[in-house]
Amino acid sequence: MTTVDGRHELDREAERLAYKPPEIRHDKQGDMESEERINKAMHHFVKNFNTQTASYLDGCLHCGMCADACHFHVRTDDPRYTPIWKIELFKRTYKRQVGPFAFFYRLLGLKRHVTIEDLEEWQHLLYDSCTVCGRCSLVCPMGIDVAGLISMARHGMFKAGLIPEELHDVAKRAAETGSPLGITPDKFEDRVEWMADEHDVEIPMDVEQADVLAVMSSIEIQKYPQSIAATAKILNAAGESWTFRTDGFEATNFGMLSGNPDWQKEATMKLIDAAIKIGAKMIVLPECGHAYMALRWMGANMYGKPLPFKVYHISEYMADALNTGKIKVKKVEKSVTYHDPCQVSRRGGATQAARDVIKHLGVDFREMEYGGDYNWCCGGGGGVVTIKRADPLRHRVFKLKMDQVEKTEADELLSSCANCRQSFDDSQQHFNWDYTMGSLMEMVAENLEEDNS
Amino acid sequence: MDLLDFARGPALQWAAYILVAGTIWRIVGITLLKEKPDYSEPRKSAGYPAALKVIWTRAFTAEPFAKATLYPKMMAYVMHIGLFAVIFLFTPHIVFFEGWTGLDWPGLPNSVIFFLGVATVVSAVALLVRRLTNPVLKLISNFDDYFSWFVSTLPVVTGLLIPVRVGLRYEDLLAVHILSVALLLIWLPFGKLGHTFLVFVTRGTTGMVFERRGAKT
Amino acid sequence: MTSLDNIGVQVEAVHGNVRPILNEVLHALDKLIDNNETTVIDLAGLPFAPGELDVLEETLGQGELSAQLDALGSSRIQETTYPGVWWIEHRNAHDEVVGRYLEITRIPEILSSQDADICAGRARLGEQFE
Amino acid sequence: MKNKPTVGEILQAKGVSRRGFLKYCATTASLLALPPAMIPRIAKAIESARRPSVIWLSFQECTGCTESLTRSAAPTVEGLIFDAISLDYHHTLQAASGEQAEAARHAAMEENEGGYLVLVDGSIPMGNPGFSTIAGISNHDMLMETVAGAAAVVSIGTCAAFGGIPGANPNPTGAVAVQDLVKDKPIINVPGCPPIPMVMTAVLTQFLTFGQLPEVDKFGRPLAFFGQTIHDRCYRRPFYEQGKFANTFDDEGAKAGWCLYKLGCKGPTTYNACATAKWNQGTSFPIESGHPCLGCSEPGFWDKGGFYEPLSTGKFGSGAKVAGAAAAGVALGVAAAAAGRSRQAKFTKEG
Repeated sequence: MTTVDGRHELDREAERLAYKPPEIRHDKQGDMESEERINKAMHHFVKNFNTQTASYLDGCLHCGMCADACHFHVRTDDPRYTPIWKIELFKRTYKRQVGPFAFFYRLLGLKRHVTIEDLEEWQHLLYDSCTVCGRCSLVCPMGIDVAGLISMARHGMFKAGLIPEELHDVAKRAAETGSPLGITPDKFEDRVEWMADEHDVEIPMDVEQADVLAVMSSIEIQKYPQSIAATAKILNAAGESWTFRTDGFEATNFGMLSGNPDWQKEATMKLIDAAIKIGAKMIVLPECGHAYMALRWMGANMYGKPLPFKVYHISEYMADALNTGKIKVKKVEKSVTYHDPCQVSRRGGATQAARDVIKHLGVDFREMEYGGDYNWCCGGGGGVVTIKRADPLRHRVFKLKMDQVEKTEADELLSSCANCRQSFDDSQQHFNWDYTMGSLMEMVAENLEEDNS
Repeated sequence: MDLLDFARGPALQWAAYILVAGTIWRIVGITLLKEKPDYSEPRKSAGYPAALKVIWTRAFTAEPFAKATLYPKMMAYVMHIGLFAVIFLFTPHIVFFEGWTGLDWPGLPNSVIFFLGVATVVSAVALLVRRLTNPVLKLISNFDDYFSWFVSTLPVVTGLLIPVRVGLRYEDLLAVHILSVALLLIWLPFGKLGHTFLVFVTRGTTGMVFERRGAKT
Repeated sequence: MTSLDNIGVQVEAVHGNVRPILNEVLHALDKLIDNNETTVIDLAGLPFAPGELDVLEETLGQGELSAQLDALGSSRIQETTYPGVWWIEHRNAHDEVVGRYLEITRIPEILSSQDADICAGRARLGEQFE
Repeated sequence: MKNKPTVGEILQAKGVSRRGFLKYCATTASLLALPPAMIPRIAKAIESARRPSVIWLSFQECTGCTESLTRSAAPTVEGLIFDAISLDYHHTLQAASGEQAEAARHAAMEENEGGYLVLVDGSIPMGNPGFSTIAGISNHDMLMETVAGAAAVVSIGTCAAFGGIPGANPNPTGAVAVQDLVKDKPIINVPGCPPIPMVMTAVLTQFLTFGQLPEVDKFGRPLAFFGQTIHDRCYRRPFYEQGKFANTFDDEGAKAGWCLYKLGCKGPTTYNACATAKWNQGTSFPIESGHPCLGCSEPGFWDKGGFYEPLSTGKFGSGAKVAGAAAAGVALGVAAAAAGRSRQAKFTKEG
């Protein structure tokens, strides 16, 4: 007699000895000739070369250690998933076109031209198999920020019309409608009203002057609308003068993820303009990882000068409000583990904020093994979660995360990123897994001390 | 002019000129590319102290990666420490540097140097074998990797052969050794051996960028 | 000499040759015992440090038998404290050492009267009876 | 040659006993660096060897080599060898001079046609024959005339062997070595400034006893004496291995007799027998006296940098040239960056 506990899907057919990458479509956008695509890719690779990227691209030792940090490689042993290999075309273009010895590389033909076949193959490597989580950047003995280079390499791919179709769809929709999920300002207003009613909370909308501009992620608005109420409860409890704006509510930035700097700038400028318009002193970003990277660290560079307001991730805001006593929370009798969104923690520098919040909640906090800055990524960042064909790979990679979470034996799994939450939910479903990803912000909102408000 | 005179004279001279010119060429060629200003509000003050910090800390593997990278890291340590000792703590080399810079420092006994030299070659061979067999390294390696291995291991091997003699005369072996060093110096600025100076640039850059974010470096 | 002594030279002794030579002597004695084979070690070809020869000589010591030969300058043939090990030192007419050997044998060849000399001596003695 | 007595006969005539002869053979074996087991063969060979005729030519030299040799040629055992050779011409040593002396040379050459040895010390000036003449004959003419009928030539000293000091940069007399001029005779080089007397006599003894010239290295030097470096046979070698060095001539290291490498010792690249043969009747050799080896028995030793410059000192170019290289690097770097930027600008425009 055997019993199958049903927690994980039983699959007797799966290949065990070797990982076979899924069949790859080579998606193409537009109707450019191959030659033109190559030129576009090259030109937009080249635009990114500056002192910093040049030193990175010149400094690689080919030691291969980044492979040991990358979840895609660790789970598949496919050497192509070595992070530095993913930017091989970008690197090759640098050496051939702009590097200090470019003249000789061209003269002697030492680095061959990038071909259309190369670019097609690298579509899979630069998008499907990289979440830009930046774990590889921490292992590199030369200190090369490989993840940063991936983001730049995507610029060339986008302009050449060679990115995964689903991601392109989402990014295009975001550019056209202002939201990757097609959430128009009207729809946003509807949802906010609905949440205000449902949760009996006052939610200011389109206030002319406010100190705080709160923004949301479309994923939250669509899939986790309770986040809207939670955000409102917390900001109300803190007594902030704040508002949502219909002319600047979308925090996600699929221009950045897909590799189109123009769209990236548009999305960012909407938020900046809205904040400036209402004279905000601060934008509070929602539970979204890449939004933090896009506005907190890249926003001012899109704007071209320092921002006239501060940018906080909601976890940073909550940590600050709790630390200064602006809000108070009740003790929560649970054991909790926390999944760090890569762009907020590892790459954003706000690792401590979530831990401060968790401390105030008084839970039994169980840090994952190598949690915090060395956390395994959810597998869905960097736009990967939108790419349907990458699902098998993403699920495979998620196994690392599951092991990490299960080891803590915590009651609750929390994070502070709707994108992570989305890919956790998807993988949970796929594996029939026990853990449901919860929101740190929602836990705070649910446990606010009433008398304080 | 015999081989030794050629090696010690013109060969070494030209190697030195090429080393100096090539190194500066590469550094200037990189630093004069456009700079990307960062307008984001720093979380922490960073700047050069952060650069120095990471130049130091990246010499060590972070604990989460320690197990996976243990073998190549250990071999690389042996090779680098071995190279350092063999180059800078062998008395004839110290005399060489003294003749050039006027600085003098104590050396190690030859038996220790010989042992370290052998350890260096062993680790270099181990790393080469790894490069030839590990699927990741096989994929990402190019001519530069193999040639750089060759030119950096060769001087150690030729140096070790001097006391062993192997049928050749001392001055011929010495000449071959110096010529191999000249080859190393000539190649150093152009290939990946440029990490001898680029390591300060790359680690330093990352230190400054990520420290100002307050992120993990 | 006194002014030279004032320099204060205190040479650090190196006696790297002594042990290998003694080892060679040991093996030579085995050969003498087992096969009656004679060995001659020429000390001229060895790079002795200052004073090293004295150490060797002192280590071997002076045994029971000592002979002096006068032919083209004097020669000292000295059995060491190790029987069968002979210290042989040839000097020229100016009393300068021209050769030093360790001979591991029962009796050094040069101590034996030589046939040619015996014949010459016999002839000389015979002359007295003519 | 037939009319010359054998060495055995000469010794017998001098009343040397068989024991004395054995002693002589033993020291000869030592001298030739041959194993003692060879003594009986040597004895046999020496007994029947005949006095060869030797002609000694001195060109651009300082007479140091002759000095060295005559020091050793005092009535010692090696001295006997000189009794055993017939030194028929040596313009410094012989009583005769001028035409008389030249007549003796010609007589020896005729009498021993094809069998005599020519010993040469000093280099030969090729710049102008008048730079050095003997009895009105230029060195070159005398050398070529004399070696024509010789069995072999022995170049005594670094000047004859490699050009030596006269041949050093800028070589005003156009001095060359014997081997640069004589191509059709066996040549043995016995370099050194001066050469070890024992080595000179050993070469002659070898020729005398075995009628053949010794095995030589690539510079024509007898391997028995020039087969190993001074460094290899130096009693101070252990200090080198231990890293114990004299840094100045009067520091503790110097007084303790440590390695002289850092004071410019050329021992590691110098092939000679000083460390074992020693000088002044076996008293010591330069390193033993606290002075680094100059490398005098090596070709071009005078032009190999300072005597007190350590061997491993590189000959880097001047600071100015290095600065020039740095400036070139800057220029190339600027050009490379400009080229890179212009390509970026061009590509950006093309979008």
